[in-house]
Amino acid sequence: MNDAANHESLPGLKAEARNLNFFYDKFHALKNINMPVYEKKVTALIGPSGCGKSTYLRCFNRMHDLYPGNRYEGAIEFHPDRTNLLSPKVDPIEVRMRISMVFQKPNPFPKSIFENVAYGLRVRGERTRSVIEDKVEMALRGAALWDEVKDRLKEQGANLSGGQQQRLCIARALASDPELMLFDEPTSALDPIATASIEELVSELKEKVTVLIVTHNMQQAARISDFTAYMYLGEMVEFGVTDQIFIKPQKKQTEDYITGRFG
Amino acid sequence: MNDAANHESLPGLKAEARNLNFFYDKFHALKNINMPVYEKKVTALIGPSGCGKSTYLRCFNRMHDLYPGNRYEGAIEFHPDRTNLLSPKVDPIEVRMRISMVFQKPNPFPKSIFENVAYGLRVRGERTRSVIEDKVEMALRGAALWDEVKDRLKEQGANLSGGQQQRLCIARALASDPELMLFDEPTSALDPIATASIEELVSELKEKVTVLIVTHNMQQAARISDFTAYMYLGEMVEFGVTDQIFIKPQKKQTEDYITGRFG
Amino acid sequence: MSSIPLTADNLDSMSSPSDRLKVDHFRHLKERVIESIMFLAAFVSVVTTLGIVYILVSESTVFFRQVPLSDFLFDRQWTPLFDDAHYGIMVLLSGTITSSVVALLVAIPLGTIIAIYLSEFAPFVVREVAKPFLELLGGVPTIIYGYFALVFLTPLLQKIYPDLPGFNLLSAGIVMGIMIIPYVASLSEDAMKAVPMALREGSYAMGATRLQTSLRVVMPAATSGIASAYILGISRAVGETMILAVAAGMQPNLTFNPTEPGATITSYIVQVALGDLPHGSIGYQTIFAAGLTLMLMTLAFNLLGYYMRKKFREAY
Amino acid sequence: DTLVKVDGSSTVYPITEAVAEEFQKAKKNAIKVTVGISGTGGGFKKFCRGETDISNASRPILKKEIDDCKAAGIEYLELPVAYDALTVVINPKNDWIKALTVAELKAMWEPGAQGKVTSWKQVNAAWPDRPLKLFGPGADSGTFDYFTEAVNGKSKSSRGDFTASEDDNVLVQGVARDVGGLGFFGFAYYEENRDKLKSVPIIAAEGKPAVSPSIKTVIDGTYQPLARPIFIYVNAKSADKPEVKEFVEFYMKNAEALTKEVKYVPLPSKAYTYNVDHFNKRLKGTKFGGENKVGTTIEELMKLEAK
Amino acid sequence: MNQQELQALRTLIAAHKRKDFLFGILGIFALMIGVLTFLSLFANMAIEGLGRIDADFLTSFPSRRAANAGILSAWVGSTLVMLVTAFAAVPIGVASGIYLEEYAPKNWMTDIIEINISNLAGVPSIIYGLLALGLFVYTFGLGQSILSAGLTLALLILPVVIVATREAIRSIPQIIREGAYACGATTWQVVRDHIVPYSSAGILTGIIIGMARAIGETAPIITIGALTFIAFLPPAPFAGDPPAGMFDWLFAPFTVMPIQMFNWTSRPEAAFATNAAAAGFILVLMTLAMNGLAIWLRYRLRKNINW
Ligand SMILES: Nc1ncnc2c1ncn2[C@@H]1O[C@H](COP(=O)(O)OP(=O)(O)OP(=O)(O)O)[C@@H](O)[C@H]1O
Ligand SMILES: Nc1ncnc2c1ncn2[C@@H]1O[C@H](COP(=O)(O)OP(=O)(O)OP(=O)(O)O)[C@@H](O)[C@H]1O
Ligand SMILES: [Mg+2]
Ligand SMILES: [Mg+2]
Ligand SMILES: O=P([O-])([O-])[O-]
Repeated sequence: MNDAANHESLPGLKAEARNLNFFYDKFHALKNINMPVYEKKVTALIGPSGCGKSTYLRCFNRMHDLYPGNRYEGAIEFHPDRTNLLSPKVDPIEVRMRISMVFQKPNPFPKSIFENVAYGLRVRGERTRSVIEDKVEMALRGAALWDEVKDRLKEQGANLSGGQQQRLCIARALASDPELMLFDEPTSALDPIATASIEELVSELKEKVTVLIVTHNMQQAARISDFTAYMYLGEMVEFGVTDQIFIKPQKKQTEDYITGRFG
Repeated sequence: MNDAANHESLPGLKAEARNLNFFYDKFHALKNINMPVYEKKVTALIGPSGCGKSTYLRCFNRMHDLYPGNRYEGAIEFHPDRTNLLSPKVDPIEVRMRISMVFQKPNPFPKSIFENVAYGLRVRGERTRSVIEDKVEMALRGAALWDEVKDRLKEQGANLSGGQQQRLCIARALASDPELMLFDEPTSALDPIATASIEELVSELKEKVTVLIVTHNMQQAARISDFTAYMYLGEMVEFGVTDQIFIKPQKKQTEDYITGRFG
Repeated sequence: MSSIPLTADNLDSMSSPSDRLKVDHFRHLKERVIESIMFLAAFVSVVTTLGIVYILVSESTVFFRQVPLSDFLFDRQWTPLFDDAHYGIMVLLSGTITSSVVALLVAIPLGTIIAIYLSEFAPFVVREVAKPFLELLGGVPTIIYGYFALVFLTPLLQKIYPDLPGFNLLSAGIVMGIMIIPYVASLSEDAMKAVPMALREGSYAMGATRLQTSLRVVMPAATSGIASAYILGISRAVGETMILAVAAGMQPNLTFNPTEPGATITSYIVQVALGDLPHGSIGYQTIFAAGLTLMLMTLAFNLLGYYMRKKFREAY
Repeated sequence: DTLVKVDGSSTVYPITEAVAEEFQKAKKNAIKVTVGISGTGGGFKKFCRGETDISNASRPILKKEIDDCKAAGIEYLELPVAYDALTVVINPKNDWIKALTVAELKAMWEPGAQGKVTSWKQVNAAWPDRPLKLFGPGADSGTFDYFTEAVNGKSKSSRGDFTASEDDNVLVQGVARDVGGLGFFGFAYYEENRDKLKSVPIIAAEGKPAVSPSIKTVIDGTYQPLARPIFIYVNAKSADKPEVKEFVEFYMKNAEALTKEVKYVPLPSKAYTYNVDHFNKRLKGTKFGGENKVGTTIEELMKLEAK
Repeated sequence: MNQQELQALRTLIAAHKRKDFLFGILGIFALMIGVLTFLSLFANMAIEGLGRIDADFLTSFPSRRAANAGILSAWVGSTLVMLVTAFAAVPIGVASGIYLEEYAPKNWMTDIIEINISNLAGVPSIIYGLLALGLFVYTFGLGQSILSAGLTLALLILPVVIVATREAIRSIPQIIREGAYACGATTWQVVRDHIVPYSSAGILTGIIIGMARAIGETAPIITIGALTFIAFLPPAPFAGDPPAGMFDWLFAPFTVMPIQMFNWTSRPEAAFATNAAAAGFILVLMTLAMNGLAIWLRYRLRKNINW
């Protein structure tokens, strides 16, 4: 776990999970997780289906607050001030304004394409038409969707193809200039070209933003992430610099997974 | 387009699209598509997001019939009797009983895991408990989900993780012994291990069933398909034997896509 | 990695949030104000119930000071306004239950079938036209339904069953059922309509017919809405007054046979409340005791329904 | 605003409505009159709270209501305004009944008959063995009280197994459809439904003649014992208001004509002049002592009021 | 699939489709029972009453002469009462529904409120009248006014509006809420921007059904003191001296359509039955007009939102 820590010239921390436990009612879904998230870096979460990646990601923006019975224990410290994001004293709205998220299943609002992307701005009280239009265009370009939809911005978001919907949701998250972005398999519904542009986007984002990304695609993790965490059955098995994890994982388990049949 | 046709020792045809056009109301989504689907082979559909892959796939089981305003033109001939699947005289229910589908977004029914998989059997009037149980187990094993859910068959399908839901839907489609199976990005939400088992499943299926699969993953297409079709902006750009398409595509466009940054 | 060991005290210091993440008090206040307003709105129905219970209970205590509870519960006659007064509420309960059951036997099957038909079978135009039409059924004054039952339906039923008396619970119940159809049909249809298309696609893709899809996928997915529609329908049946007052004969009759005339709690209440009796007299007080009984009865049903839903959810 | 508020009995309503209509016309709408229907009991409840100026009543004010009014310090003037002839009706196809004695009516309606007397034959052996179907107003109506008192000797003393309705048209329907049906209600309903029903002449007592209900027989006092007076009660404090005074005077001046028009039986003209006098003298209280009196003829009523 | 299997499959499908077809017929049949009942009631009122409907009928006050009687005070009264009802029931009902679904912690308190609401739906309307009499008329001192009546009916239909709202909200997929919250929206923003817009079709159904019920109610309004004879109109809404005078109409005496009908159906003269039919016809048209906007809006919304 601490290879990363011993690594020289470590960047600053953006957030850090400390003894994080999470329960769906009685089901103990995350077990004592400790993990740093470095600032302006991309951290990838990998692990088999059902291991708790989405659950972990959703702790960062307090999504679990929406459901009764869910329970956090421990802390996610948010730097620089090391506020515990999970503390009841912290406003989840504030957290979500600064940490935005792209979900595993695309979930466009039943509104026009334009309004879908503009929503984050409207929530922040932005009213100026021109500002909104500019940001929407920028976000759609960032999500590699602009060319496909620029003539149909008034159409319903649900009329888009699966991949387009996913990119729409990425644009929506982008539009509001977050500090930390959470991606839950953002490219799973995308073709290589769109995937490539999203990956490119993530690399560009890194200059301003910290990124935490769940992916099933090992190559993707290897390509775009600076750090990688491998989870299994709700536990953080290994965390480290991506190259190290892929070349010389410390744990046998990680190695098995990475070198699986998929190479 | 006809390279494949000139190819020697071609297998029998299962279906063939002939001058197929499709319209979402006024939007011309599929343009004059001609393509054979060979029996007991896997045909992969590739192409950038929004190019019409899902739309095309959904023509095969008349899913578009469910919405007013959608319009087919041309034919999909189903062999051996060469009935036009799209003809108003053909019963869409019969079509769907013989051609099953796994959707891009997992859509489990609000039923137990068991009942989700048994649904196709019940629809076919199967009542014998033991037959249903056997088939459900077989289908869940086929979809590489059995071990994970065998103790919670009575739980709601929606309580599963994203990837588990996708495999549940695959099991559901499997359970009803179709002749042709349509997969719309079946592994997009899956981790490598689950993906591998689904790929293995597809290879096994080939012995009995014809498979048409949409995928964004070039390696996957290369690995599992016998034939590959490349679509772009609603048109069928190139169709051919997979090896040929990947090694020596005829069209520049196809080559660009395949050898994109990804390959 | 800054590995300061996590201890109880730094956990504590940490949980004081930075300025930037602290709860925004103005926004928080605004949210609280809105929430409070909404809460007050929800509280209106609680207050209404409390008001009703207060009125019913306070007047009923006067009643029960004079009429022993055992008479009220076990007497088999209901003649509080007669010289020889009997206060057996069973009589009115039997009428209420019988007429409601008849009404529900009409409204629930028909309403559900209509809902499925409109939501899953009917062409767009039929659906959008028929729904408002049905809803108009709920807007016809109930007195008109009463006469409809009396001068149209009863003679019709008498052709089939000549022994049917001119006033009976059956035709009142049937007409009541028709009146309730929109409650069941319209709300259930909304619930079914709201089921995501992806679920229907999943079912149709398996080769299911419309009926199979409706019964096996759409209805289960819309259970909550359909159950609510049923509960509203049942409540409406139990609380309906005028149809019964006109067509059922207002004859306190301990029977569960719908072909007999009968009186219900509601028709009794309206009869007395709008009648000649001096207010405050024991006869007048009976309506509160009867009303309280009805309320307790619906409460019992609702509790049962609530319990069953809980149970059902767990069994899933 | 000059407003006269009237509420109460549905039986009296048609008369008061007619008066109010004409009054407003005569006053060119300078004075507004509202008339409500909340039953005699409901009317008195409001009246005794001081909410209405005038209360329509199809029976005299009862003990309980007298007490309520007293407790609230409300004094009132009792003015009879018309007669209502309770009419016993049968199906036109009923050919075995030419007249009924009060005793026969009692045999049908007395509490002891409940569940036992179910055929005409049981009342009188000469009649056919047909089911006897009884229809009557709801047990909380003044009409019911009066009928039971007149026939069974005690208010509210009756069998319970008859079809009751607040709405007399429903009773008309019932009797009109059932050959073995018998019912009773106000004269006006019979008048309007002569084609569907037959009225039964009543023999008040052994040896008396059979008398059919009509305006004439009520006025001359021979239709007995089913004719009953109906009233308005005026709040004594309101009586001092000019608009109420004007309304009451107008009421009494026009009551005779308007009562006839709405098919009730008017009192003799002198009764109305007497009422005006009574009103102007502010003779408070009731003459009935808090109970219903049966068989009060117009003659007797006027004597009573003169006391 | 060989020919034999195919044949078996076709037989099976044919059997299934037969069921489908039969259900379609059954659906049409069931629908027809509802629609035809409505149409026959409506046609019946039209046949009986249409001849009676003219400008005079709509612009005359009630009268003892059926031919002169009109529904002016009744339809104006109904309109104003419905205005109050809508202004009270819609916001309170929708806000309650939203509170229970989006704000309330899912605990026993919410369960009690939930049971309480379905319990309220079963309370006979006249009990609401008794409650309102005590609460609005006396305790709050609102008098026997349009305001009291409107609020009473609002309470009466609240359960329907609340239940419809809750169900509509429940059918919004959770991922939509997650999407909105993840953008940093507050609960109120989620409600305003998503919950209300996406559930409005269902909410409108509740409003349509509830308002239709309210406009046809009689008993509770009689209890709180609606009148039957009222030959003048309340002050025009919002026309008086602002600010106080603008709301005079709320406190005016009034009558409503069903009461007028109720009174007419219980009159002895047949001509009043014609009036009642004509009034019934107008009442249905009023219901349609009142709900027309809601029906149209719902039609638009239902077309646009599909999950
Ligand atoms: N709402 C819930 N209630 C109870 N258990 C849940 C719930 N959601 C998820 N789980 C369980 O929690 C575990 C972790 O789920 P999670 O969605 O985090 O997996 P994941 O790693 O994101 O998988 P995938 O790659 O398939 O999306 C799984 O076993 C899942 O079944
Ligand atoms: N219901 C609809 N109405 C109108 N246009 C639609 C509808 N569904 C899809 N489209 C459009 O049709 C085109 C093809 O969509 P389709 O879903 O077939 O794409 P796809 O190739 O499957 O893409 P992806 O890989 O992103 O799923 C897209 O431009 C899309 O926006
Ligand atoms: Mg996940
Ligand atoms: Mg697609
Ligand atoms: O309304 P009544 O008091 O005359 O029955």
